[in-house]
Amino acid sequence: MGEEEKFDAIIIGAGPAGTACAYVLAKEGKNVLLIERGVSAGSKNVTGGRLYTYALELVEPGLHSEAPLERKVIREQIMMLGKKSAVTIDYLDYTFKEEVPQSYSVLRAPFDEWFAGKAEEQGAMVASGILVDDLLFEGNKVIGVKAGEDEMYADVVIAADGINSFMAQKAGLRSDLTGHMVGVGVKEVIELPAEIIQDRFNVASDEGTARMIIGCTEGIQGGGFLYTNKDSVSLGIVFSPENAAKQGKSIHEIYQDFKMHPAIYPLIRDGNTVEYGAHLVPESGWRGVPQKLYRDGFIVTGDAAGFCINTGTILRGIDLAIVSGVAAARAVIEAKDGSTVGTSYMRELEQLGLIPTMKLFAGWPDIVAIPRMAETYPHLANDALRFMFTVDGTVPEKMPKAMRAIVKKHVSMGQLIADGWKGVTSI
Amino acid sequence: MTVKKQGAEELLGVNKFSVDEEEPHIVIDKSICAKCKDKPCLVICPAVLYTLKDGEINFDYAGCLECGTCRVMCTNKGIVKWTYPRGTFGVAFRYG
Amino acid sequence: MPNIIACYKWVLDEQDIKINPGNLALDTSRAKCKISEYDRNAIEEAVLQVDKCGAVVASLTFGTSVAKQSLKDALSRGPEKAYWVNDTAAQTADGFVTANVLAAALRKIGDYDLVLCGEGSADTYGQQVGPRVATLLGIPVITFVTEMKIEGNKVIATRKIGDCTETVTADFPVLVTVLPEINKPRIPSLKQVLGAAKKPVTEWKAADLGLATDELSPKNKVKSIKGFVMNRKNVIYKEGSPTEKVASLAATLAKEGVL
Amino acid sequence: MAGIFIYSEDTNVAQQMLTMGRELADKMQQRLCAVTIFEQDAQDLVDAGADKVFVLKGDSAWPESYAPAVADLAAKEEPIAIFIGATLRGKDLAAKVAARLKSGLVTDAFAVRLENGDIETDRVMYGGLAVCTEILQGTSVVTIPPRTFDMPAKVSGRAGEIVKLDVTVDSTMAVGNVCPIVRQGADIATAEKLVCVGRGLGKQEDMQLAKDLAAALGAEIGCTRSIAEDYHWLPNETYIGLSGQKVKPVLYLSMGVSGQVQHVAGIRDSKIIVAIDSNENAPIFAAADYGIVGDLYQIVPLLTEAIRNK
Repeated sequence: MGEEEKFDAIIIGAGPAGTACAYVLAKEGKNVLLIERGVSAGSKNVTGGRLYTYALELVEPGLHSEAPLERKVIREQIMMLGKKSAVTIDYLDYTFKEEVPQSYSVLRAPFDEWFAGKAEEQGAMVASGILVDDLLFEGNKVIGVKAGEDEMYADVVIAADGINSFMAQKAGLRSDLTGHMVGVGVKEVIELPAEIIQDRFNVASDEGTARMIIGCTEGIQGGGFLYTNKDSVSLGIVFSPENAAKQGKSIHEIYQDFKMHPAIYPLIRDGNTVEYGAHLVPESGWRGVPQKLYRDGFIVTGDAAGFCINTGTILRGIDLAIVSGVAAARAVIEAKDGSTVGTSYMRELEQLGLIPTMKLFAGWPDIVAIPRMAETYPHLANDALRFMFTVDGTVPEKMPKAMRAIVKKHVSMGQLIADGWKGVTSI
Repeated sequence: MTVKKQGAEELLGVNKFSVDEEEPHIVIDKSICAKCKDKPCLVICPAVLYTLKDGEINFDYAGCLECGTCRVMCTNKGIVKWTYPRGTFGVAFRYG
Repeated sequence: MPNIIACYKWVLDEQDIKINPGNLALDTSRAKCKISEYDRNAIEEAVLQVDKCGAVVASLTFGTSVAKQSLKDALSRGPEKAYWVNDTAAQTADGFVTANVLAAALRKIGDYDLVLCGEGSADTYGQQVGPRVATLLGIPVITFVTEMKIEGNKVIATRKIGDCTETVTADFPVLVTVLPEINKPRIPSLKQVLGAAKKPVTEWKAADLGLATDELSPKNKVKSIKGFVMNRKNVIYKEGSPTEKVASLAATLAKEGVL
Repeated sequence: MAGIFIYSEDTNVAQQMLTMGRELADKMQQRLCAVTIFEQDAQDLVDAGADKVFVLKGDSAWPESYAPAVADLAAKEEPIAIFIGATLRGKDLAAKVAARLKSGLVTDAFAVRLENGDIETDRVMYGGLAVCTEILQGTSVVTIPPRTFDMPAKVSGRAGEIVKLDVTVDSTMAVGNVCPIVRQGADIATAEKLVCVGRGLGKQEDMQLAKDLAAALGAEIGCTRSIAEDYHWLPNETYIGLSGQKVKPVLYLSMGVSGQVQHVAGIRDSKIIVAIDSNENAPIFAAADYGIVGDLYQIVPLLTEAIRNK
């Protein structure tokens, strides 16, 4: 392995972005090195738990059918928690499982390891258990990476090292994260027999449920999620750390209480917690994406670039990471040398629709960040529905009067209009 | 153990760790922490690795989930070193 | 220029094994494999001899097809080449079978001067394969070694046996089993991981080694392997002030007559 | 197939195995034979229950070199089973004997019983996580850890046959410079009472807490692996665990020990296990008879006081 031997590309991080890029490049016969710090690909990643399948088809049509994915999601649910009540909207759509199912619930350890194996099959060199400490520069061009004493060189270095991305920081494309740019996700994987999952969520053996939950964070900006896997449930909450720090209760404690909420506990009763994970998630959408995603010989992809969309109902991270990996690969294939790779990368991101989508949802973080979204409105919804379903023999108030009273109990008219206006303008 | 409220230590006990006995990947300077007023680390660490023991911040890197929240929130820079653990060390998620 | 063979076993990682609370059966469905920790010391000690006396090191393992992933890991720790006996017999092998296979493999390799093994494997910890292989090959064996050096065609090793240490010398060919305190196994670097992919692997079936079926069938019959549960009283004092808790514990221990 | 054979270079371990051997031999109507390389131990072995003692006389003091002699004797006598003391020297010899006899070898069996005519053994696997039960087939070698069985009641002058055999030893290696390990504390493996220190202890100076409690109890001090191997607060010989010492005290009291499976594997034979730890859900409590959930810096001094003036 002489120093002079150079790779066409060195990719840092065998998550969805890095592996997708390695797969496409290796398939084109490029000499690719994929470096992963975990003992195996996927051992350092935690996700809520859903993959939108179109992205895998972009890498290789039909790949999804052999991927170790969990369940085809056909039930999209939104749950608003009250103290001892819950409002749950359940959208069931069987078209989501036809031909290429729209999305699957996913567990990252098995998926990432399988995916990295596929990239290796295509000819990519995968080195796991290796932490990249630094980039190598020549003038202002990135020419390689440093891991321990070893230095490896490449025409292009691709940062796919996740949200904390020390590599993008070392390349000067990004400063470190701040509290309001991210959410911290706390998650348990709870083992349950498949039949019990199917009974409790009313899905068949290959079908699954995805549920977004608000009103579960004791007033802290953020929300919860539940995904049904084959024989486990992924249950978690994403908090704004900035917001959480301002109140005294630890997010671990809040999550544990959430697990025992009367509307949540029955779904996971008699389950067995087999993993406790945590991970940061980009929360500021397009505004959180660094101005420049490349420099000479260097590209930033996936969570490292902040490619993540959270509209409260739709959470997209893995698919955007894969798309950015494919865009990076195509840019390397087209480009003559390291200097033009960046611009072709941006062009690919436009063409593949990633940037347009990110821009479309640019305002949504403001909606999710509306303080009252975390607790006030969920509780308001519960109170409103309790009124509509209460029969206790007394003569109920007139509907409009009662509803105004409920609204007034939670929020002033001025606040309501302000939040409504922000919502409308952000969409 | 069926689903119930569990302490962080018990939950971390379910995970798989390979602790780097020689090189801690996160190091704090207790003198800086002593001057830190709000100590966000006590609240935002999912693994509750930062605790208050007779007025002093106590930290054990062995159960770290490597999320990075403490680094992001430690504005007074009491965390003097935050890196990922050396290759093959640290948490190894089996599900993820 | 001694030829050294470092033996290792690809074992289930016991951290990944779950016990079914009902029937105490072992669930290894999600268990990953690893090179047994004790054997990493053996590989490391072999590779250290490369710089010390220009040794040539090869790794040797007996496993099922699952052990294929072990080759890159082993080669990234320094050996120049890897030998792998790939046979389903490894699934049910005991010390007797494993020793037969390794001894046969070593005979086929032929020009070995020193064979290095761990003191026991992380899964069965039978602590027998090393001395068994040496006896089958008719070569001396030095077990439980904490320090070793090669001088010419001689090995000088220090053993640590319970209450004493002793120094043992033997001529090549010799087999040595090492204790974990002999060295600190290296963490493979990037170059070593990449280099491993280019190193030669020799794969044999048990049939290629001319082993009869009885040499491949385990001696004793495994009746059951169950999770271990300690049934203890579990009287835990949680409530009350420290003095109250101590008082109740002291009283109970006095009653048990152990104070 | 005749007789139950017992061998250990340590006569105490040999006698302990005779307790189990006698029981087994009587149930199977077999002769109980002991093998030794020290002529002066022969009568003790008879008094401890052996019907016949083979004294192997060879010109070497190195026990491991008697493997061929033991194997040849076994090949001639064809015993049902050969129990060898699981000292490190014993395990070395046992593996060589098993190889020569092409027989099975069960290492560190902590239980031996007769089950509808077959001998069954239990041993630990996967670092203490599991127990493997095996049925011996044909002549099999089994190693038994010291102190697995109690010393037998000896009948001085018991009738028993002593046979001396001149044997050749395996002398392919030069063994020299045998020096005892200077042990700092007492041998915790044989201690009656033990105080065990874990990572719950903040710093080395706090070891004094453990010393005071141990003094009050009249106990030795042991620790977990990391206290010895990583923190070096106590010598390696005092760490308890699967790859450390296995202890069998009447009272084992832990302070700040979380109770990893590899550590619990080393204490499971204790008569009474007491645990003190701040974490209510620490695994050690599941393995304990009695325990206190609390801060050891408060609990231990109070306990020491309570014991001193009980």
